[in-house]
Amino acid sequence: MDSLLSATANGLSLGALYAVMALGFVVIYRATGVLNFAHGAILLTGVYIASVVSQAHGYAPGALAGVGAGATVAVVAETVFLRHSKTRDHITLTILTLGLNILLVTEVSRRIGTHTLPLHDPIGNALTRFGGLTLPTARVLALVVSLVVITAFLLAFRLTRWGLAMRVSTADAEVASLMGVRLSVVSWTSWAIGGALAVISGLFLASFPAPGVTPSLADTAFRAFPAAVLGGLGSVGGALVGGILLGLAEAFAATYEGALGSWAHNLSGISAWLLLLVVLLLRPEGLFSARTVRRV
Amino acid sequence: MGSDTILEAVDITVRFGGVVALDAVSFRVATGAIHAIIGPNGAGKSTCFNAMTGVSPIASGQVRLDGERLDRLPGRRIVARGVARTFQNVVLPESLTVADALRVGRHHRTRAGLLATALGLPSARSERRADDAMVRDLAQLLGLADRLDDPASSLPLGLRKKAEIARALCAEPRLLLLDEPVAGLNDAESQELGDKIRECRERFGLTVLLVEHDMELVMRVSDHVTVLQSGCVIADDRPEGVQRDPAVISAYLGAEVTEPTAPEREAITGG
Amino acid sequence: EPGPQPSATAEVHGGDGVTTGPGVTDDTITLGALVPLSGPIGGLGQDAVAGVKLYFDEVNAAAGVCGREVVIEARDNKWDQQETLTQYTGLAGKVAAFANLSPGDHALTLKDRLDNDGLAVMAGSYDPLLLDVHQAFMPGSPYDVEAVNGIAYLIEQGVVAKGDTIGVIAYPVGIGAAVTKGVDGAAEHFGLTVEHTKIDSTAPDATAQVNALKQAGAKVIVMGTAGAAVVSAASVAAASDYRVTILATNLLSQGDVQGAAKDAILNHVVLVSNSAPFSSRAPAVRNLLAAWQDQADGRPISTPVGAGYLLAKVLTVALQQACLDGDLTPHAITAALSTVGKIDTEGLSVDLDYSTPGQPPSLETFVLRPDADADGGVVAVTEPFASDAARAYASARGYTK
Amino acid sequence: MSRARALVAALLVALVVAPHFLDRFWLQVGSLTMAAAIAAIGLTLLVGVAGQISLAHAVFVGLGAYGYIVLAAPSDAAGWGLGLPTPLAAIGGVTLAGLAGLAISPLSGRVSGLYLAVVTIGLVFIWQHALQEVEDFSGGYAGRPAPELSVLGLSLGESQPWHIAQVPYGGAEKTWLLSLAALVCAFVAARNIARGRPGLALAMIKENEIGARSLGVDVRRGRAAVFGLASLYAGVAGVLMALTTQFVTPQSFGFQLSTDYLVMVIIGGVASVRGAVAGALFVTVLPRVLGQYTDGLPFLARVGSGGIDANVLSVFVYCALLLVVIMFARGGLDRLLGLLVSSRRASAVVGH
Amino acid sequence: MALQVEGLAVRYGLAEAFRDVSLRVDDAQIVALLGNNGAGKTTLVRALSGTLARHGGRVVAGSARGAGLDLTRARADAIVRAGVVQVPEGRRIFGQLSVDENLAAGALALRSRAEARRIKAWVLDLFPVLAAKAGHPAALLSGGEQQMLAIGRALMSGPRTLLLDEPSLGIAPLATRTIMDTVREVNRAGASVLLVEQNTRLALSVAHHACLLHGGTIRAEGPAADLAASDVILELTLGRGVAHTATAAAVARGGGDG
Ligand SMILES: Nc1ncnc2c1ncn2[C@@H]1O[C@H](COP(=O)(O)OP(=O)(O)OP(=O)(O)O)[C@@H](O)[C@H]1O
Ligand SMILES: Nc1ncnc2c1ncn2[C@@H]1O[C@H](COP(=O)(O)OP(=O)(O)OP(=O)(O)O)[C@@H](O)[C@H]1O
Ligand SMILES: [Mg+2]
Ligand SMILES: [Mg+2]
Repeated sequence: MDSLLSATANGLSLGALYAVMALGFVVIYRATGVLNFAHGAILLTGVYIASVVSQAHGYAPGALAGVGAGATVAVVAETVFLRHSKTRDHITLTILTLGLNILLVTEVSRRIGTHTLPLHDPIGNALTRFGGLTLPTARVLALVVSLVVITAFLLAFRLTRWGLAMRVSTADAEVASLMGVRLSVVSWTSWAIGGALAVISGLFLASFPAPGVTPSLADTAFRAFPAAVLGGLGSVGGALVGGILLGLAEAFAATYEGALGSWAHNLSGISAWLLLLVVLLLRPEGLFSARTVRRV
Repeated sequence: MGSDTILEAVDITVRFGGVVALDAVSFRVATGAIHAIIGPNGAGKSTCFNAMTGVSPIASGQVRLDGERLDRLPGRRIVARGVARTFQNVVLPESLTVADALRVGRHHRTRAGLLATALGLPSARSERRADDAMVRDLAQLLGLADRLDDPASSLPLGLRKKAEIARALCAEPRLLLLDEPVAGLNDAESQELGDKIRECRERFGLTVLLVEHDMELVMRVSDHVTVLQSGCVIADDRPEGVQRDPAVISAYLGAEVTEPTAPEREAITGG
Repeated sequence: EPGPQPSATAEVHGGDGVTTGPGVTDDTITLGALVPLSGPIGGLGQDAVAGVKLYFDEVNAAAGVCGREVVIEARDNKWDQQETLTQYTGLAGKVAAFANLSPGDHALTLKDRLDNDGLAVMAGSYDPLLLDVHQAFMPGSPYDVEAVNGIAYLIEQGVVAKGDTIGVIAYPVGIGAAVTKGVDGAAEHFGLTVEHTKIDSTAPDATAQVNALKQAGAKVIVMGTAGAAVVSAASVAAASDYRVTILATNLLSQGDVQGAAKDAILNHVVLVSNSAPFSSRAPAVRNLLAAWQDQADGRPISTPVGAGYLLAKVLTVALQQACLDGDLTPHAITAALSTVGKIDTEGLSVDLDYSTPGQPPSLETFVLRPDADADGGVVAVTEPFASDAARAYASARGYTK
Repeated sequence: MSRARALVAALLVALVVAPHFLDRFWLQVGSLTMAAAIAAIGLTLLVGVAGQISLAHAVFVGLGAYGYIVLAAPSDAAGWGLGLPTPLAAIGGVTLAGLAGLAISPLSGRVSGLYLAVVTIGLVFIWQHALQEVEDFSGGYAGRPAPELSVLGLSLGESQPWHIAQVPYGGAEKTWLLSLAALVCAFVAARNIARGRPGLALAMIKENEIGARSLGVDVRRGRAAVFGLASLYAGVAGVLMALTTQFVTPQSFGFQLSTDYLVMVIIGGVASVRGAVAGALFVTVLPRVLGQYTDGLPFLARVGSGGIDANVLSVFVYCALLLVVIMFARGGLDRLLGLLVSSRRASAVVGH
Repeated sequence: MALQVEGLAVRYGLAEAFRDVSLRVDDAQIVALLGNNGAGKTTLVRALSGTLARHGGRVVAGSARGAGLDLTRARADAIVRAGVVQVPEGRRIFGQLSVDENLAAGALALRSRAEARRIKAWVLDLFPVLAAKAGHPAALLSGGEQQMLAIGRALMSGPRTLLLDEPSLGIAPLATRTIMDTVREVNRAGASVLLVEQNTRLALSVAHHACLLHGGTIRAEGPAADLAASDVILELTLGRGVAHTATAAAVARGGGDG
């Protein structure tokens, strides 16, 4: 029972982080139709900057600088590369982000080298107790921050026109501009937000219980892909549920794979993908996206 | 049902969720006729086409082509029975040239599979040559001949509509369903296309089922008109009769619309 | 004078009467290095090559080997086996031996080629599978033996005893598979129960695994992973009041030990290693550290640097022997390594002996503990030793040494 | 188009005689490139012509490679095997990949667009997981050697070198020629298909499924066929890869490889067979050329110093070129090739 | 002046769409733009709404001004926010969005929510079917219903100059009159309209002024009533009587300045 509880708590907090990361993908996808493969690189860059700045000025300025850097890098990617591309084809632009990813990861990894850079976060492995359950404060904080960020988003989508502008921009950019939507603004704001979200999740991933900033953080972003798609790329709430489901799936698989016998050997590594496969077979556009309708 | 009836709709009903798009609609199309279906927007005309070509499943009723039930066949088998159509919102693959877009119309008339095509077998090649000839021929007929090598996406709307008709004709149908073929053409052009449609009927021995809001065209070319409103047939008659039908006038035509005056018609068609 | 085995490339006599093959001229000996030099793991290869060069700079400054300057030709394998295979093809006719292959287990994919070309490969890995590749040389005892020695040490210290449960958190392959084997062997020897868990190399943390082992009541967790997962496991253990000893191969960086997880690491982690810590007083280690500080402008030293340096030293011994034998062809260099017998590493690592192909060069291990103030972040707790358990394990697995 | 014809003929002749002049490294890179080109052509049919983005291509390449090995190798310490005659095994490997493609194809009928792209990423991870688990077949993490191909006693590998005009033709040379022959066949077949009846039907499916049905196209079969076909191409590439490197490991058929193929297809210019080959050349050869020839630049840091050395620089240059092609060459490399081959086409370009 | 086009020439790649087009739309005026299939009407509308580049076209000569902007340079969204709004050819509704959301998208350029509500009530009153199908995905509407949605969506931003590209496309005869009445109503409220129409008679019946685009340039223009009376349009569009078009055009131009 205790293991079930702790697996759930662990899965929830991990899942919330995935959700924030997935939300970053979804925001960019919804505004521009591009699946941002450079998400990991942006995350890594932001967290690296956070580490460098926090070295000199402490954690809070470092974290702010990191999030700012993530947003900046994303905006630069959008304004310099995507906007000036001759093609508007989403798939081609998606490949462009792959190129950016390699470029950034190469450079930031080179700067980091073999060493783990500390983040100097003040929380460390402090503990929080809820009734019988003891949880690392960092994890509780991750959960709280994620929920706040995601709720803020859901509200922004509902209550502002930005959400609608984003949707029409991907549906038909030309006609969106005929509705007075300034495509470039929609596009760069979403990239900025996507970049910032990547770094926010990265800051938590690089602090407790991780040792700090290492180049492998860039790979972690891949884990948010299935989360984003599971919920449905067209849906913000979907990112939340998708992230949490995957976090739980991963935590349970890791906790119980020993009990499941040899066929479940290292199942936790691919549990997310298996879950995704099953869900998409049943609901081809994710759990929460509306189905694409067509007629002639 | 006599042999002069090629297509027969018997009490067809189509529902989308709660919406009843067609409500027990019945009519017959005589072999060799140009038969128009008209009616207000949302009356169910396109749905009627969709029901006949296997796009929208029908809830009840039957569609018969020469007595054979079409409504149980998948769309791709229906075209093999000799039914080809165009779409109200043009469906042309943007990435293809006009010639290739027309050639797709030959799909069900040709056999070359993956292997034969990959190896460039003689059978595939001769098929291809025959297709090319036909495509050129029909492009010529519809005035697309000099745009065959252009990307389909660069055609102006009017030519896209014509390209769709040419593609449908490539399938060598017995029954041709045209959904608003002259929308987007001006008066003169639609007259011309009307003539083309008649010409095709003669030349290929077609029966044409036509949905159109251009009343001049409908009155001029059609032999028979069925009027739909809110999924029901409200009139089914020769054009002159329909035009005078008060129900049709109030639901669709509006009081003041009259047929073109004689001199006007002269001017338009003369020459 | 034909080489020991037929080789695809022609051999010639140098001006000094030494038979030479690919990569050797009258003035130079070219050695290959096949390591990741770019991308996320690029730093590891960069450091490995730096270590190799550091050593050969010294050798070259002191008249080189066999009167020849040693040159390193480094190629980027991007941590990808396919790329290793391809780049190997490019280097095979141009080098006399490989001074560093990282990750060392890529030698497995080169086995047939190496058999054919006779090239010696100094592998930056302790994967026991490498023992099957007779031209690949690991610079110490294999991971599984290391794990056995580590557990033997913990038994001796009374941390665990017969009947206790120990846990494993391991990658599914590579180091993880090797450590798992070692732990199973040791458990059998000491009468322990083992609880296995796996972790993915991209997994963000080890929370679930540690929780599962806590539930199972493990007193020791043996890690078959890289450093990040070790830190993660220690942090989780510390945060959940789980009094457990975490035994791991020393793949920690100084940053790990000095970072946020410092206390967790100091309280929980015991390390095993083939090489001496950089805090060692051995003159060879001090010398390495000094040489590094001279030219690294502030970059802290890392384990791959030490490994590269050691591999270069071992290869130099072989080259010198081959020179004495008058034959610097690849096969001869490989053969020389088995004729030199025990190689004294002057305290850089455990002593090495490559005389019997297929057997580990050593069964010895250092036990270390983290120390935030020490060079490299670790200090030695024991001198190198080979436990009885390790000897028994080795002979049971056919690694008799 | 006689200029184009002449260029193609010259290129073919050059490729046929190339083994006379290239060293083993470049021969191997060349063979790998040709294998990659074949895989990329297959993916172009799937992604470009039929509009289904798959990132699982590496899975089918891997099936081809492992299929060949398991069928050709005898059971031994390295793993389980059937020990069939190698040509049979090669055909078997290719067929296996094709069948697997057919088996997966219902997925592509249900899931589409970027969803398909992401699920297929999942397939890659699941496949790699499976490979590592069934060590008896895959050789596990350590991988498995590939037996050399021999047709009717004639070795196409390292043993029994041929001597052509005094130059010994060993494994690398023979594999080059084999790959070249396969590439030419693959190229011609794909071009015929893309421009022929099946290709047009697929283009119509991509544009509008309902419309395609009304034209008599069997959408489900078309989708399945193209997935199978693309996988067949991948299988050929896999067998060639195994023959070229003589060794395969599970890691080689991962996400990275899949994205590489997609990059080839996209920068080649979607739906262009010729472009796919150009893309393969770009992705496979360019980084190696850069890696080999940037060494001498004076401003570079020494390898091992952690600074920007030739290797890091070559990654930068490669990425930069990739970005430039994507950003500025609308229509991809195919378009650039078109300009090169025929000046007439250039003037007839219609913007879209 | 709402729109002033002077010597405009547009090309797609190297292919010319038209070479020398001049026309003006005065404040509160309805101008009909007529012409054959492929004459370049849509192209002209694209040039005025800043979307030409998206179709691979570019302005190679001449100028176009409207709402105080240089329309050949301004961004599409800026043009819309300045009050020049286009109903694009071929509907282009957002198929996956509901009818309501489509209308809301039309109001994105509008600052005031109250204003948006007021216009929406009016639009739904014009096209009751849009109210009946408010929650439906727009892709499922019938062709004519989609066209009504496209027009309604453009009206949502309260345009001061409206560019209508074939508004009657696919619309039933009775409903065409609703649309033309709407055009008059918008115009009476002070907006200018450039009306591209294939239905010549209908267009001339609502427009004050008309232009005929033919052979890459404006071949005839004048008060709508004059053009309706002359046979110049018939002759040009049927491709006959090229010999005396010059005179016809001159006649038309002579009497056509309002
Ligand atoms: N696939 C569908 N799903 C839901 N509703 C549909 C679907 N197809 C048609 N409808 C509805 O059915 C009704 C009839 O549509 P249909 O397209 O047949 O009209 P139409 O007579 O062709 O009109 P128009 O002249 O405007 O093209 C419409 O109200 C439409 O919204
Ligand atoms: N995207 C494009 N690329 C290339 N050429 C184009 C493109 N769009 C239009 N054209 C060409 O420009 C010319 C004018 O086309 P346009 O669409 O403006 O005509 P139109 O007058 O609107 O015709 P319609 O009445 O059929 O709508 C045509 O010859 C057409 O082929
Ligand atoms: Mg309709
Ligand atoms: Mg137009």
